[in-house]
Amino acid sequence: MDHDDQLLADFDATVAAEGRIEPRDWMPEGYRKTLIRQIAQHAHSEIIGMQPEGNWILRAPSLRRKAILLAKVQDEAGHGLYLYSATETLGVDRTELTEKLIDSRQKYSSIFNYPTLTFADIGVIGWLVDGAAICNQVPLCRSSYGPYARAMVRICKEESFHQRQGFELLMTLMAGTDAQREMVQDAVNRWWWPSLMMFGPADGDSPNTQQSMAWRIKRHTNDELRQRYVDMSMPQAEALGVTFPDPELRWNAERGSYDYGEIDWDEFTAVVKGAGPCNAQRLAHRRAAHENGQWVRDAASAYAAKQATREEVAA
Amino acid sequence: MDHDDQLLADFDATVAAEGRIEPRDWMPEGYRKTLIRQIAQHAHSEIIGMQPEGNWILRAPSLRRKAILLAKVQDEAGHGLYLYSATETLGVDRTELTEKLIDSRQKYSSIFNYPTLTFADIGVIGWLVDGAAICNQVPLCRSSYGPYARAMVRICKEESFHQRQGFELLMTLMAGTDAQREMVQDAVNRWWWPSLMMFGPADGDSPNTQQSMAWRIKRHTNDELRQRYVDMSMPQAEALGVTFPDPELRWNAERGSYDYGEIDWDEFTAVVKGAGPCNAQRLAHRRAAHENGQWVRDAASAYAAKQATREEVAA
Amino acid sequence: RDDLAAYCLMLADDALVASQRLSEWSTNAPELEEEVALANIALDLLGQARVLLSRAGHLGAAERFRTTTMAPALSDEDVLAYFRDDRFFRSVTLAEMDLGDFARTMAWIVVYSSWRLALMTGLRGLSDPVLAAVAAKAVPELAYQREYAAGWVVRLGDGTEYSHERMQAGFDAVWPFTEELFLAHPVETRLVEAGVAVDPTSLRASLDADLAQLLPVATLSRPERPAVGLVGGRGGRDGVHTEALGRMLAIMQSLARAHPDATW
Amino acid sequence: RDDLAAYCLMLADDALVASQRLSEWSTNAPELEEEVALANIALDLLGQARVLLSRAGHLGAAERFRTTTMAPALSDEDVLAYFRDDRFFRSVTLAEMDLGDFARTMAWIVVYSSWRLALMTGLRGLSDPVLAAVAAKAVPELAYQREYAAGWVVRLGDGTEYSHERMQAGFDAVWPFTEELFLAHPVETRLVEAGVAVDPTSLRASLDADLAQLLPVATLSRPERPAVGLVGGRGGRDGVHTEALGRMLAIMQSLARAHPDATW
Repeated sequence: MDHDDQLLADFDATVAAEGRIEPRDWMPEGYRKTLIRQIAQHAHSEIIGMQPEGNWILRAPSLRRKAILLAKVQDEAGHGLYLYSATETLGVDRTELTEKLIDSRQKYSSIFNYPTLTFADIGVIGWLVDGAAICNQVPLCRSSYGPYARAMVRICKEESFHQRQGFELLMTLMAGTDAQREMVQDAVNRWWWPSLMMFGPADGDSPNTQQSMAWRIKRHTNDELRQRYVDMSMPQAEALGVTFPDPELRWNAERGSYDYGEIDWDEFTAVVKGAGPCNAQRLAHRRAAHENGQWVRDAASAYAAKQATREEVAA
Repeated sequence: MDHDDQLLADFDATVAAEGRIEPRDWMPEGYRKTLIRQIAQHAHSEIIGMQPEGNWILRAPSLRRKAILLAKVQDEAGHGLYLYSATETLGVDRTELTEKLIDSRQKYSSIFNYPTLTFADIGVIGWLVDGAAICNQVPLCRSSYGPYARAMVRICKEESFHQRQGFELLMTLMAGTDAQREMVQDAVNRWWWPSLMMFGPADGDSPNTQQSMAWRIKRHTNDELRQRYVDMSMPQAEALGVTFPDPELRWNAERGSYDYGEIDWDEFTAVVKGAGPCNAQRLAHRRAAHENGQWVRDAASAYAAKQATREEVAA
Repeated sequence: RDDLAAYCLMLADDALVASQRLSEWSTNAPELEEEVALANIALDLLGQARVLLSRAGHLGAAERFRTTTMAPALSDEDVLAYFRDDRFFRSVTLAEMDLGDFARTMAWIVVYSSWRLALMTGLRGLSDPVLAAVAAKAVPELAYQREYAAGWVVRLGDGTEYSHERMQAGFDAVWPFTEELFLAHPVETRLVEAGVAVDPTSLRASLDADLAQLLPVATLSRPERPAVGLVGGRGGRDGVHTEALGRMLAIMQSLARAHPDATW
Repeated sequence: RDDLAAYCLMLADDALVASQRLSEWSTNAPELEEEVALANIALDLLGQARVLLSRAGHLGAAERFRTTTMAPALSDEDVLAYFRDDRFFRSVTLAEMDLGDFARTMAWIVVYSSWRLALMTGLRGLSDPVLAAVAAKAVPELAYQREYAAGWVVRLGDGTEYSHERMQAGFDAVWPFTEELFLAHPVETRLVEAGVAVDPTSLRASLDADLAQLLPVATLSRPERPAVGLVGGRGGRDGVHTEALGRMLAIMQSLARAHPDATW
């Protein structure tokens, strides 16, 4: 057994024993790449995900809701920061990843390519979109990669808080005027199917799942998580008094789970490939912010360089 | 009598006989300069004057009012065009004048340095500001300089139309809700004094008036025009049902005219010197539009040059 | 009758929303001539919108938006323009897109006016006399708009290197919104059968032809960008818009809604 | 009581309007750290505004803006934030100015927070317990804001040549709005005599001192621009604002006003 094989064996043993891989540890190149891709995509999703919610900050209909929304969008920027930091422990920096994002070389969650059309969308994003994200992310708190797992613990805690806030907003609207109730049902109708798509392709079409599960980067298949999400959401919908736009959705006593209809995989594929309702808009917005900020970042670097020189001279 | 004296004598005779000076005619340098300054200032006023009204195009409260306002602001751009053309007959072009405007080397009417705070301001601008402009401008239709006089004929016709539209808007608002009536009185309160300032300093403080009158560039003194404006406006205010914010305003049977209170000349001077409520804003807006359009004008020139070359080659 | 009202709203909203967007250029154009021209286009479209909204109102479309707190004298056109939320606007999403810079605006006008010109040309010959009259008036207006913008597309496309890039970027940005122009809404499909409406799927050839003629002269290439997707199969004609429309209407409707009991 | 309500509105509106402006940076900041910091500042100011609006409401300020079509459960803070026109906002015009670029925003935060910090520091020691409590909480928040923005003023002022120019232009643009900060409104004058309010004329020295320290370090010069003039002697504290506030409120109030009968 040569040195490399020994390293791999140690790595595999650590992972199999539910141990944590830390930045200083040896790891297989595939593991590193997969992690970078996954964490970067997650970070990008937090950042792009600020836009659909940010669309309503200036128009939030009460000061309390404005404060909640502003704080939520701020938290998402914070999540982006932790996650980009986690990728830095794997040897890639934020600038590089930001450029990959705005050049469409890396992806973000497709859900953010749908528009927020009313304020009820803010509640539904909290309830369904954050709810689906939590289903996806809770298992990642036990990810084999230490910095990612630790970031996820913090993020999941905040996401749960956001989800409760979203649900509370919807409860308030459902107890409000007819117009508010209609707004909620309309928002649910638009977001339900896209939220199911957040779990990714059906297991049969998800070739990387097995390797990711072996590496303990992923812990459940897409369909397992999707089912868990459906089962969790149904009683909540009943409590709210809304319905999901799926005539095939019904309790299956045999499976002890809800059956649900077929997802429109053509729509899913189109959105993933850049032809969703807001893909171009989201990327153009992010690109503009990045480019408009270039002179600020340049100035900060120039100032830091000057300061370093001054300190050298002074020393 | 040498040649120059002869030219001057001919010029003076033409002017004294109410004849027209045309671009091809000899004219004294002072006359040319005074005209350029006056016409440019008038042109700039049309262009800057689009901004306070433009502020309400996107929010006009009925489609009919939106169409009227859009057309009015468009007319003002048209007036700017005629007037800049008139200056071109005197040997200066629009680009040069635009640069003088945005560098604050030439002025525009101070009235446009006040903000439009409600939609009633649109009506009051039509009624009072256009009304004062018409008092100033009608005599200019007989200006000794032909191109200016002809531009003024057309402009005055359109201004009268705008004034009637403004008055009609105010009549509608006064026949409307309490809130609309309050809006009108509030707007009148804010615009009355600035509209009186549109006639410029009191005659004792207006040193150039005599020369301009001799040259038939100007035909009445500031105070004469101001008095005419007050006398004209009072019955209109009564018809509308609004009051002017001047306790000293009352009919003087002896003079057959209205007396009015002392204008706040400090405010006038401050606004003329750049310290009005909107001076910086108006110039910054105009400068931004001009600078943002530079690449478009450059492209048009480049294209024209290419086309000229192509035609030469083809010939 | 409901279908015809809905169709009038579609055609009206396309014009109203585009007119409001173009009005944003007021006091911001690169030259005074452009101030005048852009205001002209905005006014023409506003005129088209007003007649069509009134027609929709005659057909009953305004009633569901009237409330008891509203001035009874409020006209149908204003009820429909000012008291509908974006979810009830039936315009194509092209109409509401952020115009961005001057180049993008010119690309947008070319595409919009070329498409609407073909639509109005078709409508002119159909059986509804009001729509035919609106169309007859609109055709020369739209032809002018297309010519005006095409002139700038050529100057910018074949101007400086910088303007060429921006002109191409302008078409690239507009392109994803064109696909929706050629989708037939069920209302349209039914009215096409009744001989009252123009089939939107028939309009693509005319835009393609216009661009095939214009783009090479302007040294530009035909954009290749994916179409903006629908939301669960629904788009602007169903009241499912981009986020831009809600923001636009927030401004446009603010004053009218602050005084529902007033007329102006 | 009316004077105190008016004073609470002044202090509340200064914060509410500034908070709304800062929120425009959301998703547009040059770095994620700036996203977080600017949202933080907006949230702190929003928090100050809410307490002060509620206080004004307790003192009766909201009643004149309530109507019969409004949900009775609507809170005073929301009635005051969403159902007042700009003519009833009592904020200084500095608060509503267009923030423009990042440099101007940093200049604006420095000036605003330095001024408000001096004001709140004074208020902390005065006799009204609610205002003193608001002030006690606000002081460290404003001190943080000032430090944050001052850090960027130095980096941009002493960064690249380009950033230096923009930073100077930022202060130049903000400067005309500073004069109004030191004018005493009759309400303030009366409350100063009653020992409840801080005299605004006393706050100039503190801003001058802050800038005298900061600007040289940032290699910037003190702007020399004329103050923005009042309209017939009236400014923001009298409800006579710049055009920017009306446009800002059109957006901010749009949704709340579309549903006056709703609470959220």
